[in-house]
Amino acid sequence: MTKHRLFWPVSALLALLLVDLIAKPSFFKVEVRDGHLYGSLIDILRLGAPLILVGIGMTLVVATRGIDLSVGSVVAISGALACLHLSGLPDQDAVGGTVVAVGMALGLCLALGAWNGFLVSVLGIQPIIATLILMVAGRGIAQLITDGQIITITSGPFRALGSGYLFLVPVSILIALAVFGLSSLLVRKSALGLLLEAVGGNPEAGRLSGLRSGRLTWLVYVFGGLCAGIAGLMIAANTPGADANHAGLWIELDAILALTIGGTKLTGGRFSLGGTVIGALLIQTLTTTVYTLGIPDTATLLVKALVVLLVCLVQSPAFRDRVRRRRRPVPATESARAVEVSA
Amino acid sequence: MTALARVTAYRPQQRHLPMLATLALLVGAYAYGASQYTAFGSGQVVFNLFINYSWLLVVAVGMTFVILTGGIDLSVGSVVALSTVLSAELLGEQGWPAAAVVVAVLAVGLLLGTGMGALIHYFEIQPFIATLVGLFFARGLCLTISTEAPSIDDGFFTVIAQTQIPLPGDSHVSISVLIALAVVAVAGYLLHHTRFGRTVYAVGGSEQSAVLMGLKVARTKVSVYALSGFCSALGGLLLVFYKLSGDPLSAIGTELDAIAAVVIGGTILSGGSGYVLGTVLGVLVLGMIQTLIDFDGTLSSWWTKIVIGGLLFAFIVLQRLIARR
Amino acid sequence: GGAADSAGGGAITLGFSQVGAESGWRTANTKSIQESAKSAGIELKFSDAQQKQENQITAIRSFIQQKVKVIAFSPVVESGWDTVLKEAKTAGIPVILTDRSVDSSDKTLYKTFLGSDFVAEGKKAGEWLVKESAAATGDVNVVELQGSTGSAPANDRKKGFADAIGSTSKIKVVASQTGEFTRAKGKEVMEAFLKSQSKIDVLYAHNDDMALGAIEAIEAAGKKPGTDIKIVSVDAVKDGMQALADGKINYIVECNPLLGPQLMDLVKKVSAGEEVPARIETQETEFDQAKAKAALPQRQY
Amino acid sequence: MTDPRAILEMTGIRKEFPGVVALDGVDFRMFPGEVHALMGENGAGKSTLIKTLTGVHGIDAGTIVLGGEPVAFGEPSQAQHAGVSTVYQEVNLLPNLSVAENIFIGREPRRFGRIDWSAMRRRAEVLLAGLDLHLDVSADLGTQSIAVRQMVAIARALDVSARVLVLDEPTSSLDAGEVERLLKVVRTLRDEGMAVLFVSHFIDQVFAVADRMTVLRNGKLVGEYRIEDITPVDLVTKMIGKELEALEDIEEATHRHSGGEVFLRTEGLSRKGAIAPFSLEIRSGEVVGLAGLLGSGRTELARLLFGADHADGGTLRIDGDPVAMRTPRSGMAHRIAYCSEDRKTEGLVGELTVRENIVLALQAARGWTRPLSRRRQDELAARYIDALDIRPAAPEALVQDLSGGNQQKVLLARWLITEPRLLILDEPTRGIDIGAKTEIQRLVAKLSDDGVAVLFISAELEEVLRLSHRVVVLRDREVVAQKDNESLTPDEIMAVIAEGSGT
Ligand SMILES: Nc1ncnc2c1ncn2[C@@H]1O[C@H](COP(=O)(O)OP(=O)(O)OP(=O)(O)O)[C@@H](O)[C@H]1O
Ligand SMILES: Nc1ncnc2c1ncn2[C@@H]1O[C@H](COP(=O)(O)OP(=O)(O)OP(=O)(O)O)[C@@H](O)[C@H]1O
Ligand SMILES: [Mg+2]
Ligand SMILES: [Mg+2]
Repeated sequence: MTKHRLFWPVSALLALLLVDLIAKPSFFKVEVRDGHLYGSLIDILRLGAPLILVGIGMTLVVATRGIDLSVGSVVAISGALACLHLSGLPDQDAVGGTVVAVGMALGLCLALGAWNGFLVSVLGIQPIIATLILMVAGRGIAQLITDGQIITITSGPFRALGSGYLFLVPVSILIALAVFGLSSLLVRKSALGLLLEAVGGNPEAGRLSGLRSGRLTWLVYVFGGLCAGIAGLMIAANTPGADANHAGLWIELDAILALTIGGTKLTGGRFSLGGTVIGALLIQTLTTTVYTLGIPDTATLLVKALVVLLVCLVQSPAFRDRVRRRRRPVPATESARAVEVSA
Repeated sequence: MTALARVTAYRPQQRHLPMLATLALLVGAYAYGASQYTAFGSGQVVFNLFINYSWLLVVAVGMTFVILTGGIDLSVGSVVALSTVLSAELLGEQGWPAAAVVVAVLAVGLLLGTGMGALIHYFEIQPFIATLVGLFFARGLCLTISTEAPSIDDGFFTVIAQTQIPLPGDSHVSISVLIALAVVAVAGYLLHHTRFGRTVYAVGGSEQSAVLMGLKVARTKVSVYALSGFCSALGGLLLVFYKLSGDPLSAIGTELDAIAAVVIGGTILSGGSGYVLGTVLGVLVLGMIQTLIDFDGTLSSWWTKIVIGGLLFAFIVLQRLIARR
Repeated sequence: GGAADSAGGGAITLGFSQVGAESGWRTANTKSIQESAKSAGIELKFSDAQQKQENQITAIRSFIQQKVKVIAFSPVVESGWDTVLKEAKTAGIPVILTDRSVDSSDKTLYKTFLGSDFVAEGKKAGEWLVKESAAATGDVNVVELQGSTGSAPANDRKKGFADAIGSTSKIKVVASQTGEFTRAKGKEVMEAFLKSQSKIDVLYAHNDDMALGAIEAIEAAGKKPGTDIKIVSVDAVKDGMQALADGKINYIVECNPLLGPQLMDLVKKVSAGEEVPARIETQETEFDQAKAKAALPQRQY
Repeated sequence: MTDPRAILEMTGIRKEFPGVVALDGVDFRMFPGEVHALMGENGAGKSTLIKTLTGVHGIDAGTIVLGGEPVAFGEPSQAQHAGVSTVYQEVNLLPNLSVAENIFIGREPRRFGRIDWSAMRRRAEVLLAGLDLHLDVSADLGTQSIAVRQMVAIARALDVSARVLVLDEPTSSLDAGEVERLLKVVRTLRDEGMAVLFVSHFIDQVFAVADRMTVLRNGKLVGEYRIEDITPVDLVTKMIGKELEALEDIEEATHRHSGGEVFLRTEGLSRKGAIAPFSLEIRSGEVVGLAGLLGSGRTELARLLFGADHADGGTLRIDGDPVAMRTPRSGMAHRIAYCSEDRKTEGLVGELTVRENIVLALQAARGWTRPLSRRRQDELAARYIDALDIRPAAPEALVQDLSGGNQQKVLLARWLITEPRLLILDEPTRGIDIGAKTEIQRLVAKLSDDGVAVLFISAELEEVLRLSHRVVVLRDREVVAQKDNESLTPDEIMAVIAEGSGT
């Protein structure tokens, strides 16, 4: 069982939850309040949803040896545009208006993703720099849209995206799971997954096998933009309002962390969407744990460093090997001899 | 052959093209600034670029080594901040002598870098993640040491901070600039004239091959992170000389600036190819963008960001276009 | 405007370096400065430092290069300004600080400091709470949403508040976490508090945005903000005032971003060589529900 | 069986990879002043044995004694220090550094601690000249062909004054002349008292140079023989565990080509710096062989036909219509397949499975929206694993874990399943054992009978002649002759190649 790719990420998540269980048994209390589920675990799912989304998009980008630093800014832009449109409506609660707002925002995000894809696949700029451009400028664009203020909205249908519940369950996690399910189906039932892994695993071999790597690359950035856009809507809907200054700040780092914990390598190739979901949930669990256990905010980063380190260490085969070898003494031939010979 | 003939006969090597393109763009940007804004044309504007970015330059040099091996170091900003906080704490609260503080700060940077390098090499943790842990850890240390940003009034530090080295034409540079340029020179020497430097390129070219060729890959990989940690700590000291304060929230996002500078300078992120001189140019590009915006003085906060992005885009695309032919 | 064009004629050039655009408060501050510069006929060189002190220093250096008449800036942090301020002084350019002070021991490096007192703001919030809970019998459990860890307003507002409630033993801060000055984090942290703390009576938020986020969390938990949990915060932005008027927040200590007119006055005076006081406090007040209702229609930001 | 004269003794070596026992109780020894050939089929465990010796892999059981001292190297650099110099099977060098550096890195000549670049270049030139290779040693290695890289790797290994020299398939892309030079060098080193471990699938090379040989089969030791005590036929029988059928039938089948329609024709096609304008015709069902020395431009020519590089002059017609061959996709659209000589960097995706690598080109041609069903993938993989005898016969094994020869077969399978009209094979038999080689040659003959055009490139001239209907000779990146293969002999071709090069 330890051979399964998700064994270690899942164990890490469970271990963290175990810590919570011991330190604060009420962490696991889930009740129904006001017609919806209520409890820390539900919070983790609901708040983790945007990270899951951004992580899924990022995973595909990373699979092609890319990286997308601009997702945070795209998150901000998406929320800003949707809220701007909603705030100008006479009746914010109208479903039609909300749909238009959402559609506009996602449309723009697709375009932004296409821009990134253009820079990477057509102009051939290194992804980290190509997306850095939008990371910097995009934040400005979001602020331009909101005029630097927080646009508060009241739209009921829109708020549901972030803090609504459907059949007791948070809408946001349902959306995230839907996107996860659809994209998993898409990459594994079509040949997309294989082709992406080939593009990222060995680009030249991919090219000589007739892959349209340019197009595929473009596609993943567009998809990344879309995921970030949905996440942006959720984040805006949660508060509810568009905070162009802070929405999605540093989410790219968390997303990359999530996919790494999930077992995807930043050097491209093999990827695991399921792993990313687990990774994102792990990160959100950690955050919620810090708040719940009352860890002082000056120590938060230290705790985060420690947990991430531990998670990565247990996942590292090299580390496990070393630990195992230490416990089991090495056979008679030790490498000290080798040095003697060379002398 | 006359000098002119030699110049006109010069055909730049393919691999030097991105750097030359960047240099041309920098000159172009400077000429543009001089034509648009009063006082931009003075030499001091150029020297200010070095004065203001000497610390970033040192950090970016360390980053160049790491990126050349195909790695990445996200911890640099936090280590810079940690150095400033440590300096302030040790000089102020603890009352250590300046020399001891300098040594201690550099040692801490070296140690942190070595630790991350060891994680990366021996436990095969991806550089991005190992150094992200370093980022959290160093910033966390900053905040546990102090949430305030105390000033530094140590005599030695103040002298270094405020000494101006006069240059012809009523200009001046700071001591930090000299330190930074010395670091660049040493780095260039290391990379091109020592076994260590060549092994850095080798590891970036193909780590597996380097191992099979019997190169000292472990030592090199750990060393580049140690070196980057050291450079970050030194960059932190230069920042202390620059500001005379220890701020736990300083240098946030520096890692991206440093990476951007290295990559704009023509170094390939996957490793194995690039030059420190390119990194110098990359830092100057970032500085030039900021200077242009400062002199303009009409941009709102958001337009500032958009224009920075736009200029970055223009630089990179022009660089590619020039280098392609 | 009627600027005293004493030295050299023409409009006064003011170089202003802003921290960034990290909040609605800051944006209002920027706008106020830009607009009042225009109406005062002062030529404004504006530079946004994107929350980086290094950028501010660079900007100030470029102002010196461009030989502006007056330099003003809102320091990102309080320390680390001596070198560049000395350069300004050498160049004969007067400096005005806004919003935050600098901790330089050499007070001649700047002419004056115009801004609020964050410690006092925290203190006012604390004093209100002490008064409010005078009648309470049992413990008063307070949760605190701090600003960004390590930032001056967060440090000072925490300190002022702690000082004010220090002598009242029944007021207890049972949990304190950073909400990073944002609504989203304010909500997230409050959600966690609501689950981990058995009893919360009062929320103290370092700014309105976090309080607004927390209100969402409190409502989602089926409680009534302002009633089940009393809320006190700082800033008095429009949305916060609205919530106060609606009874969801109980008390707001104002932190006024509209420094523009005062600043332009100072700029004129300083460039005319007039003496100005070393410390000028912004005109600020506190709001309860009634005052908020009254003030709301005129609220600009 | 300890022999005091042995420089190296490996006893009872066992190496297990997850799911595979690569080595099972293998004994191996070497004497100074001897060339020792390590023989076995693809996947027999030769490379693994070498890697356990040099510390790339740890061993699960067994002992290694080098020069009388038990050793266990933790990494290759230690082995190098202890006097074991190795050329690994996959040429492992640094494409981003110059040729000279690749030879000397880690041992650069230095003056006052500083690398002496000019001395390094001089020494590199001398060293390569010793192998009759004359090229700009300051050029990036990445711009050089596989064969040159192989020579560079050998030069690097030779320059170390080692006690044991290990050569894992050093000749797999070298032509006859290069091989001869290499063997000469090996003999000289042997006479100087060095122990040389030599792996090759070319039986004649082995008999030409080896003094002793060890045969492995399926990770187990078959035996150790002195060269006098064994015949080539015996050897092959011991390697594969049964008798090999003869190759005669292939020779019979070919050479008589009735001539189908012209499938592809070029007129003055060229690419600056790669190949001079050439005109060429390939008919359906025809096998065209490319002959030439290392670096003569065979690969470059082939790449133009497929669209791997695009031509900057001349025209290319398919079925008589001019087509612009810009990208590999254009080649594939006209049902051309190109099996690259460099399986590691241009061919396989190491972290994908055998099945995924096999279906990659076919899937790419269909586009991602029309996936091959999993059943069909399994079927295709199973068919070709069987047809080419890929071992282990596990479609879900990662390609990077396969032995070199088996990787080559996977690459071949990828292109065979696309059912091309023109199949370009650039060194398809690199590192493939004789059994499989026969199989591939038979396959080419069969494809040709079915009307598929084949462009066949191989460093082994005999192989080219055996298969081709027509031979195109290249020299210095120029097509110098095209000859129908009635009964051409290697000597005739060599004469054409040599013509003019002497003047
Ligand atoms: N890293 C690895 N992981 C798993 N299996 C491996 C690994 N390396 C080698 N093997 C397996 O070990 C066996 C021996 O491989 P090896 O490379 O030694 O063969 P070889 O004799 O060199 O063959 P060839 O002639 O094709 O090069 C093969 O079955 C191969 O699949
Ligand atoms: N002897 C040599 N001297 C100089 N350069 C050489 C030599 N041999 C090969 N090269 C280089 O290698 C490349 C040869 O191209 P190409 O790959 O087409 O050769 P080839 O005919 O396919 O032979 P092979 O693949 O066996 O090397 C050229 O880029 C050339 O610079
Ligand atoms: Mg092998
Ligand atoms: Mg070739």
